[in-house]
Amino acid sequence: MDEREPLLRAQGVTKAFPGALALDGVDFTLRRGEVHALLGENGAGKSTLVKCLTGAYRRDGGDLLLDGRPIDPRDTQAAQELGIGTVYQEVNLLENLTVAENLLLGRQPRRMGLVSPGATRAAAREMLAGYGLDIDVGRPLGSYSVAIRQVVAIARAVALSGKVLILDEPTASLDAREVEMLFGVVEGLRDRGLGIVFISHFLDQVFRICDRVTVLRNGRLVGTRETAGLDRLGLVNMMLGRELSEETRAHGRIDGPGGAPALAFRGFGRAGRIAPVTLEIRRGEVVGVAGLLGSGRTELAETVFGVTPHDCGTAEADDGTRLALTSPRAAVAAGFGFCPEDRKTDALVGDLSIRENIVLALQARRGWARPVPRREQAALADDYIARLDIRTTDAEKPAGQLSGGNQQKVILARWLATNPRFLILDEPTRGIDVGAHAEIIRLIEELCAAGMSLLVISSELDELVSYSHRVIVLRDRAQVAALEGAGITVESIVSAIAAPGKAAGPGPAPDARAPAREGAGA
Amino acid sequence: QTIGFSQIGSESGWRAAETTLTHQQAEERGIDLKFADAQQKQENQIKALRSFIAQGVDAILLAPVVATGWDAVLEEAKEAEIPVVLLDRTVDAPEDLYLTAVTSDLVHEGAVAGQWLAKAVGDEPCNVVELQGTTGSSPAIDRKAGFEQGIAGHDNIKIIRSQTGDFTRTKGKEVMESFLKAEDGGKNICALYAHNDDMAVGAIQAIKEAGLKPGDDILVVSIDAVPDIFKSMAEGEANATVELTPNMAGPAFDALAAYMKDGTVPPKWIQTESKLYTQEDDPMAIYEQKKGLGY
Amino acid sequence: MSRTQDFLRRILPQVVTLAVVLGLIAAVYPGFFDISMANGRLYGSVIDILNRGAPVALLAIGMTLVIATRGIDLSVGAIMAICGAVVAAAITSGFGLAPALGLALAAGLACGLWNGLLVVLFDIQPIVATLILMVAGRGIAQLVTEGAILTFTHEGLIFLGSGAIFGVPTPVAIWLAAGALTLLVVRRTALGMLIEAVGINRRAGALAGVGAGALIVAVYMVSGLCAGVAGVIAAADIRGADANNAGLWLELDAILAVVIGGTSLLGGRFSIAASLIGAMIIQSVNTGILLSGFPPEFNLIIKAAIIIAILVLQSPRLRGGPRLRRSGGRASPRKQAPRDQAPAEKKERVPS
Amino acid sequence: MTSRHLPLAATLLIFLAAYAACYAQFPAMLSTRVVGNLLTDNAFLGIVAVGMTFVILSGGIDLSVGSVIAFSGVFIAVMLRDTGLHPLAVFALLLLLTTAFGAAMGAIIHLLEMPAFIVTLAGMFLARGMAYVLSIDSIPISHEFYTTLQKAYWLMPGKGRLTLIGGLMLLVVLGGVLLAHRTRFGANIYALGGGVQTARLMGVPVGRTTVGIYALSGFLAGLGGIVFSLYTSAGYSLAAVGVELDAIAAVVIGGTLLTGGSGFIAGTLIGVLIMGLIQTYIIFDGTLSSWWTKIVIGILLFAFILLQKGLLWATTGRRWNLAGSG
Ligand SMILES: Nc1ncnc2c1ncn2[C@@H]1O[C@H](COP(=O)(O)OP(=O)(O)OP(=O)(O)O)[C@@H](O)[C@H]1O
Ligand SMILES: Nc1ncnc2c1ncn2[C@@H]1O[C@H](COP(=O)(O)OP(=O)(O)OP(=O)(O)O)[C@@H](O)[C@H]1O
Ligand SMILES: [Mg+2]
Ligand SMILES: [Mg+2]
Repeated sequence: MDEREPLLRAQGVTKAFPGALALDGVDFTLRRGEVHALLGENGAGKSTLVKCLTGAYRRDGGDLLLDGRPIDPRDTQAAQELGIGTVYQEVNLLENLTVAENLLLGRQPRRMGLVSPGATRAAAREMLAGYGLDIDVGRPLGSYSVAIRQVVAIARAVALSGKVLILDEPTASLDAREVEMLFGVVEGLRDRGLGIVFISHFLDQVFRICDRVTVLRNGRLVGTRETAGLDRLGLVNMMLGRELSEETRAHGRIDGPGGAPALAFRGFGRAGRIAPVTLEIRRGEVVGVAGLLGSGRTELAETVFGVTPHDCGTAEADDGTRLALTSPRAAVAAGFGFCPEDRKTDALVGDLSIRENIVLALQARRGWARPVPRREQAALADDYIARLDIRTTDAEKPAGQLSGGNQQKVILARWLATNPRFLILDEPTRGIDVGAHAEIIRLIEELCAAGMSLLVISSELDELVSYSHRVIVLRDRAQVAALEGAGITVESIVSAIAAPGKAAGPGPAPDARAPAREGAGA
Repeated sequence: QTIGFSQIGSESGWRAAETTLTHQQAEERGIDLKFADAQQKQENQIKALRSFIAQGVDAILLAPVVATGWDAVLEEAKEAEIPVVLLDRTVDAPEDLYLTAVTSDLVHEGAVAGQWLAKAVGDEPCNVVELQGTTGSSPAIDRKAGFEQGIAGHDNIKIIRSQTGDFTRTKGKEVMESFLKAEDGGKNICALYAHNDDMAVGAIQAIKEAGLKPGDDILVVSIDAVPDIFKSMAEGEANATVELTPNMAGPAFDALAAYMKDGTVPPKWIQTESKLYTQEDDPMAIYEQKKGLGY
Repeated sequence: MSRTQDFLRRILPQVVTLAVVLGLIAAVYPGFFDISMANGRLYGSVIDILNRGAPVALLAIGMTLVIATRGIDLSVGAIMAICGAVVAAAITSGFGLAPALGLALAAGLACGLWNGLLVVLFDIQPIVATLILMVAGRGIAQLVTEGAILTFTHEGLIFLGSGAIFGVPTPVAIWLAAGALTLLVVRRTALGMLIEAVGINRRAGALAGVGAGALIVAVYMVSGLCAGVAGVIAAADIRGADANNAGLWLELDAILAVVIGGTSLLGGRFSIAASLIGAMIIQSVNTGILLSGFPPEFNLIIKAAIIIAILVLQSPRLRGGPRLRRSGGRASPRKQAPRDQAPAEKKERVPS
Repeated sequence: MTSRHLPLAATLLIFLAAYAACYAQFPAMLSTRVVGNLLTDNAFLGIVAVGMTFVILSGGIDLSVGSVIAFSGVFIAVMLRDTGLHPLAVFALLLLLTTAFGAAMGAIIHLLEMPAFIVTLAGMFLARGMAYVLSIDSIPISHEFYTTLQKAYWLMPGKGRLTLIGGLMLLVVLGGVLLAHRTRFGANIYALGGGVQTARLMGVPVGRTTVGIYALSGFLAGLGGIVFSLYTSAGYSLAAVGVELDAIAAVVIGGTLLTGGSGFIAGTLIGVLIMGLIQTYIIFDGTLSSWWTKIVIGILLFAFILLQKGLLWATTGRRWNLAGSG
């Protein structure tokens, strides 16, 4: 072991869920002044370990020592009092409270017994100062974007962490600029001697900031290593227990299919959400969508799928028939599919079984009177559990009990089951481990080979590059560029995103975007 | 001349009839009647009285849902010099707070029913089952007390079971069914006393469905004299009922008219008659004349 | 694992509870289980329970579906009154039985449609949306009967209330049939799953192409229809429409039945069979109280005590069974709590 | 004024408009008498509605308040009749009881994870049952202290009275506003309404808060009972039937979401006044039959809720809403 007395030590932590041994005697040590990566496939047990450390779950076995003294946080409040601050995997803040209230909940400054809103807001602004986003802390959190919420969650956790800061996939919905900013903060804390636990599926981020890594697999400890002198492939092997051949392209795919467009959107848009876009997609073509946070990618997707019906323009199928995309129902009928960005609220039906979640869309399209036979359902479920390698004990497990990444796969399976002609993926690889990441990219290529057209939104540019035939770039909720085959490179996309108008400042400032969602909190 | 009328609600056929008659009486006298239905809530009645006072009506008719709790608002009426007449139930407030009360004597009604039963059974032993009104309501309490007075001294008459039927037919039937079960198929039961006719009508059906003959196997006596009970009497299924006249407004208006004309102060209590009807009084005829009254 | 097994496991706690309650009553009142034949009709306390429980049972069928969509229907009592009034008015004004029943049930459907539209179209919270009809409905019913009790003598109609089919009281036959039918429709088609999906996460359901709006309206209409049938039975039972008291406060009993049946008020997984058993449990308690011969002022306390006992026994903390409550406060699914914790949380807190 | 305050503004606007409309039809409606009555007659409702608001803000519901009012009345009456205790002592005792009662319900809801709707429904039966057991017939309260309290009012110009209980209600509302927006407890209540699991992860003491909320509701229901007993100077076990529904309606009309997490105490006051206004209007009209009364109340309820929605949609622009408000 090491000479330095560890800050936080977990020994033989065990945690069982009905039908799943999530943690099996895991040891974990965190030193002062280190950033320690916690890695593993989806469902490896990372979040569960974190929740056991912070008392969100009662562990079934194992000891926790903080500064060598045994601790046993009964609930997250106790953990906070011990100086352990945490950002959980799904942003755990309250959208009905204001940003300030979220930041200071439980610690509001008081004047003669009464909480003083003014002082609270001031304190909140102070807390956010270091994060380069000055938003109106008096507005409900719900009116801000995923990214902004993520940063707020981090700020709260940092403020609470006297000794230990735990970040469970904090960068999942952040873009490069915000990630850099976050790392700045983390390094600051490290230098102040805090111990930081960092969970992520972005390996380059891990190499960029972490001193050591601990890898879990199927709830067991695989090992702990110094990051220095560890190479990417070796790390991946530790995580997956197998080789993984990642071939990445330098530029987009040139083998773009020819022929008439299968779908044509003309001047298609919705006032206030996305400026009219004209877009033609051929069978078997992958069109990527790039842009900064809040650039309107999700709006584009939602408008195409009829979630927020378009108010201008038309959509035509190859046979010239007009498609009425007035509602998701209509879109599904037209053979569309849509994996939303925010799977928790927009896609997952937590209490239904994996099987039911997978057949849901198919069933909806067939109508209630023609149920998918139970046997067929089971077959479908098992098939996709195998194909997407969804980690679960069986198909009847409530989907809500799956780990983040596996939930994502279930949603994907839901739409594949309907084999749509046109599939929209909004951040399909968000929160997905390297193995599954490769899986999904392979899948995307398979699908378009099989003649399906895809519209893929992603913040990971090299990923976009590697599977897109074409990429359209959005800024301020309008299309600003379209790149083709060889013209698609990370650099070209970045420059397109940042092209003229960039003068307006370093990317659309959050507060500038804020009004975009006026009233959304109500 | 404007008169405000705060009615309890329309929870039973009898009350509906009282409301109808009050409107009729007012019309005959050319009175502009302001009607407020309190949905069985005292607070609403108090609100109504207050609003009447605020509107400055000439007089107020009040059918109090409960005896207590009127002092304050009656005080206000008095200060505003608005005479208040109580209908069909009295209140326990100082007498000077209201002009008069036109009511029947609930206890007396029960007593009449009791005496009838005592006479009917002579000195054979008789087990009575009782269907009470809504628990806690003054008619339920008084009619129970009255009946017990009525049968006092007749040790052959015993009340063996007493449950609430909430003044409704449904509950009356349901409760009677369980009475019949509990008293081995009704063989122990010699008479039924119901605090109102509606419950009796329900109970009669229960008795029939149990294969017994109401009116013979089990005597049925109840209170109110609503039309349907006379139908049952005509068919020999009910034996007696005590009338509670729905025309309380008539006497009230007369008293008010006199008072306003030359200040003749009416007696504090204008008691309406509690008439006993049995199968002898040609029930069908009474049914015919009553069924128009909006019961 | 077979579906019948799942089914039995699902309703087991309710069955046990019912058995216990019946046992208790039998202890207080020996003759409880005797059943005899009296003028062509089964006769006995148990039959009374089945018979008297009919309205609540029927209401519980519709209420279960409504609650499964995260809704609630406070208006069923009032709808009972309306439909009872309509059928009585129709019969007394010379309609035949069929058209009279048709009118009444149509009224029920219309009421349900109204509720559904308020919830879906105007996006009014179910409890308030249905509160409106709860208040106004009785008024409408009285408007039909003009405050009086509309008595009728039409034998056919009366048969629905106090007749018997092969000795089985008609109301019992009706609610059993209705229950079986609904159960079949819901489980043999995809309706059940779609309803549950919408109830758990309406937005996700809609995004998956489920016609959530139509589904919810339909569910409220079913509830209205069930209430309509219940209203007709209640009226037929007393040979008259009592607009003021028919179905008074029955909505609470119906909701209680659903919850005792283990369906969460937060929507989602539901079981009609369990709700029906729940209804019978409640009726057993009521009948038991009547048989026990306590003075009426104790009725409520006894009822409350028994209910609390039942719920405590069924509570997820003491029994790993159906959860009555899930991670709370899911106003808009956007504010949904991380679902993957809810079940674990429950597990966590079981004292070991 | 952020988007959060819109419902409040909308409600206020509607109330004023409605009052103006009533005034146009019955000029007498503007008299201080009517205003005074509006406060006095709805004092008990207002007080329990404040408690109900807290419960609903936390995503729960409390059906027991009506019965608790009845119980309180009977309890006070019996105590004053059978014991020599001074009313104030009885009040203290009662508030202790009802607060404990509420706390107990909160504890069951939290510990046994049972739905508030059902637990408080049982509470509703229990409380009224207790009232019956104490006494089924109504008991007058004739303690001189009561008369002095009832005599304590400020005669406004125009013979309208601002009574003690009316004032008390306003005080309770004021206290409620402070509690909701100026204390950590208040913030925690909103947090629970936002999502119990999330609140728990953020370190909100869920158990303590839940118990606190229902205890508070119980306390205010007891206070409402005291006010009601002052209002009627009697205890009656059948009193205040269905008041819980009135309270819920008032809270919702006041712009609070039944699903919890968003709403205002002040809005509830307006909601209560709107309910009172409906009653007053119907009485002033005085031509409605029993059944039309019910129907019109329903229609007016509907109208108010619809107006509110309309105003909100008009101001925020109707957002496409697949989720519904639950
Ligand atoms: N509430 C729960 N009930 C039952 N099983 C659960 C629950 N939560 C997690 N699990 C199981 O525990 C295992 C670990 O889950 P966990 O969320 O810790 O994975 P993870 O490492 O965080 O994955 P990801 O990278 O996708 O977040 C998974 O197999 C999951 O199915
Ligand atoms: N400035 C903003 N204020 C509030 N909400 C925003 C803002 N920008 C975006 N959002 C919301 O956050 C979500 C994601 O942002 P949006 O869809 O506009 O851009 P995007 O490119 O899809 O960003 P993301 O990378 O998060 O998908 C959407 O629901 C959007 O409505
Ligand atoms: Mg995780
Ligand atoms: Mg997006």
